[in-house]
Amino acid sequence: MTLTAPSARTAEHLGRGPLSRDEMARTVARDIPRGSYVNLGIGQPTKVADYLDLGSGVVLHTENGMLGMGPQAHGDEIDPDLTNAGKIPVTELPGASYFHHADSFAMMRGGHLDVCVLGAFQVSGRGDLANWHTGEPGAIPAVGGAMDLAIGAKSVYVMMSLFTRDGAAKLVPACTYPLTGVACVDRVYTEQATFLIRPDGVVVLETFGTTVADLAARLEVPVRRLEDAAGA
Amino acid sequence: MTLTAPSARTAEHLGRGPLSRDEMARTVARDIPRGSYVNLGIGQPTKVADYLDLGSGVVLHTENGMLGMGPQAHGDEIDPDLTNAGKIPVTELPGASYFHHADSFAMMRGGHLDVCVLGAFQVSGRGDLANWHTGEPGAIPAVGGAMDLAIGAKSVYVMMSLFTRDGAAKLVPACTYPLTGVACVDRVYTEQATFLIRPDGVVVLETFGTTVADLAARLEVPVRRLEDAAGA
Amino acid sequence: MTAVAATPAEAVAGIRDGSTVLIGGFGMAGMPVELIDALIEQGAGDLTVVSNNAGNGDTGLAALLAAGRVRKMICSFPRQSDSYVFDGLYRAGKIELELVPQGTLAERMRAAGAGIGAFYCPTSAGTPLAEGKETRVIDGREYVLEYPLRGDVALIRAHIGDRMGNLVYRKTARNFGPVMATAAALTVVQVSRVVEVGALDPENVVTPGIYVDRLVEVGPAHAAQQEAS
Amino acid sequence: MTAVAATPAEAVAGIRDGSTVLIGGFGMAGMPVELIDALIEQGAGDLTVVSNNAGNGDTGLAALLAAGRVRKMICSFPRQSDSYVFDGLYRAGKIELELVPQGTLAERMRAAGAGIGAFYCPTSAGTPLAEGKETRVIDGREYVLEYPLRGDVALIRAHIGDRMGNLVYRKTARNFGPVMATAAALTVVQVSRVVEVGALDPENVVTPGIYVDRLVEVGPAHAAQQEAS
Repeated sequence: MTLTAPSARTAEHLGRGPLSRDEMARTVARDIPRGSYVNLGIGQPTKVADYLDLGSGVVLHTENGMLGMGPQAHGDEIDPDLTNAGKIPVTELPGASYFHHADSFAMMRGGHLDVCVLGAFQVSGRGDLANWHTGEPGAIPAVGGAMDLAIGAKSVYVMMSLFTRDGAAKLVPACTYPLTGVACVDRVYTEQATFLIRPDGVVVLETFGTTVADLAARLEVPVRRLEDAAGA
Repeated sequence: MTLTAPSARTAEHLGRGPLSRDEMARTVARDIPRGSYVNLGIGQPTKVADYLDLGSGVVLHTENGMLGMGPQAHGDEIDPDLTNAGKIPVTELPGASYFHHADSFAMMRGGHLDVCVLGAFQVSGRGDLANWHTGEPGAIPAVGGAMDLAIGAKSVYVMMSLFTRDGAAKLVPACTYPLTGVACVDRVYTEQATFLIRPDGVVVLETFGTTVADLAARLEVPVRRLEDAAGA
Repeated sequence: MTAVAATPAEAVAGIRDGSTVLIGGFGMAGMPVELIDALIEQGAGDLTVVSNNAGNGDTGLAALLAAGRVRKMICSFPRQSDSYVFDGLYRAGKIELELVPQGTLAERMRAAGAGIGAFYCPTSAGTPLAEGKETRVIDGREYVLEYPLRGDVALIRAHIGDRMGNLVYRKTARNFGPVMATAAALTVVQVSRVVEVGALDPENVVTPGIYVDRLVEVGPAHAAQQEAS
Repeated sequence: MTAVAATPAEAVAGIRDGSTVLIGGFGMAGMPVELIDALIEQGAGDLTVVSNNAGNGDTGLAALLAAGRVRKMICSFPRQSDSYVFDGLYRAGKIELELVPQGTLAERMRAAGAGIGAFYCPTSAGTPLAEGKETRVIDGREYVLEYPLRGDVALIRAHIGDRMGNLVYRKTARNFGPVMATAAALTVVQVSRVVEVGALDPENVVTPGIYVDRLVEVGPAHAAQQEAS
């Protein structure tokens, strides 16, 4: 994770619009070091796999008991006994291993995964994560492995849109949705900017089609430029 | 364990002397039901294996990670990677399995073994076991898996001589040696008698070359005949 | 000692009303469909079911739910695209739900099988799922006290079993099977094939036979498995 | 990511004075003798060693003890017929001993690897080994609160490892290896053979490569193993 040396400056990419979903996935993939053990949450984070060079030593973990997960299976490759956490048929890469659920979550909870990438409803300025329950009455709650990943991985990256369809910010001073984990998020990748969650506050790593000043005006949580933040 | 129906009477085998060590081992083996999973402690209990019909479905567990342990290995059979808890080379029977230490002791602690057979310095009338430490100053203590077995197996059988060389009883009202486990022993096999440790007290199942009355006179812990004890 | 049952019906005989039943599988992978069908036929009701999900489509666990046999679900992820049977029961107030994070669900069953009285778990600390639970800060981190989760019965699917009950699984269908097998008073396993004792390599046994009470052969679950076996 | 070291010396490079070192093996089965020899050569001292026994004869762990590098032993069974090196140091007051029941030793390391903050264990309740420890009665049974046991380094022996660090073991030499591999910040493994990625069946991997930092091939430990491998 040497990408963000304390001396670096926030990069404002202004000659373009916000990132597409594929570009977001590629941005996350770029920041995952070679040789990392990585868990990609269900939904949008799954797309990060398309931009990881699995041949270069990144190994994917799936909570349902496997390291060395390959791409989605198609046609004759489909095996109902081989799925990812989203129950989608996947493939096996050389060097894979299978293990049972208690061992799989011991691996997660024990801090052995280098990175996990999760979706979110909200992230707070101190890294609280809300991604499992909208809290709406009548909604059927489901948590799966989200809480285990949130507290277990060495680095927790969130991928989300920065604002809801109604224009409300999802990077907030304090989450209003039920929490998944407390102070667990390290980075937030959005279409408009990538944020680092540091003990001393939120720092903008780069922006896409907007400026730090503009983001600061639209967010209630204070954000700073990299060059204005203390070394982390 | 239907051997000791509540209506049965204590058997006093008077036309003979006390049991030899081999006869004790055979007596213990006789009381282990077919199909049991059994752990034999190091030392004297190991001899019980010689009298078990492993072909009849008794499966031996060794704490160092194996079910389906066979007899001691000799000559070319010896493999330094295959030993029992006493570090003695053993063999593998068909249907064996290997597992690591956390799994092996989970099996023990979780109550999955039907019977374990242990040696002892002392057993109390309520089934407290002392078999790991004499408490002598200067002695180097070693506990191994004794405490795990004592509290884990469904039935704990002790094999020991009834008296020390100095003539002190080893079945006592309360142990004076440091405890291995509390209220964990179910049966005590000695050369002079077999005892059942019941919630309501010690019951003599059978005697060898002595009488219940004689034993009662020599022991400080109260013992009763089977026919005088309440049904257990 | 493991008994090899002739039929799934024989394998599930004697399961009583009010039992807590651990049911293997992650979605349909590893779900013991034949045993569940036999349980529906057998008739036990008022069940508490522990399983990662709350049924998919109309088969397996979903069919047991649809038959009205389940009083309470303990699971991590009930809501799925095809969990309409559970969803309907839940919205109608006809089923209780205890939601447990997936790793805590597995670890609570492991604790039951391993004789652990309770454990301090970091998962869910500071979230609504920790409400009402005892917590403790250890080395500066907050943990939630979690208790063992035991089954009266476990119904699981493995790949191959020998007559002593030693089991191997297949790919991610392994999931909860090995843990549930340790956590129930009666463990019932369906396998694609029963083989003779000695046919499995002792180094590769995943569930030792000590954990398996009843074993029944049901044939392969699907075509891909048939080829691989 | 697993690094394949050319020599045991390279594999143990950087181990610091004062480290807690988990050393695999049950007696000599599974003991990483070549790594221990390299550690003696490397020179780190003031070590706390966690291992089931406290050395046998004059090789392996016994040699490390004899070299005066160990301040404290945490083990379950130091006293053996051939533990004279430890016995001498202990009687001379030159080494500390923390005695832990064998299953608790394994489970404390498992807890360290599995992110469990502490656990209630029935083993040792009511005995001198529970003195000074917190206890709690759960469902009528007394349990002792036990804390995780972490290593700065684990030195273990496995049978075969692939270049990604996936390991298989051999018979009862498996013992503490898989648990220790999860419980240390730096896990160093000696194997009889290093094989290419893909050579091990994913169903049969016992320790996934995620737990292995350094791997070194040392050849078979003894003749019987040579034949079987």
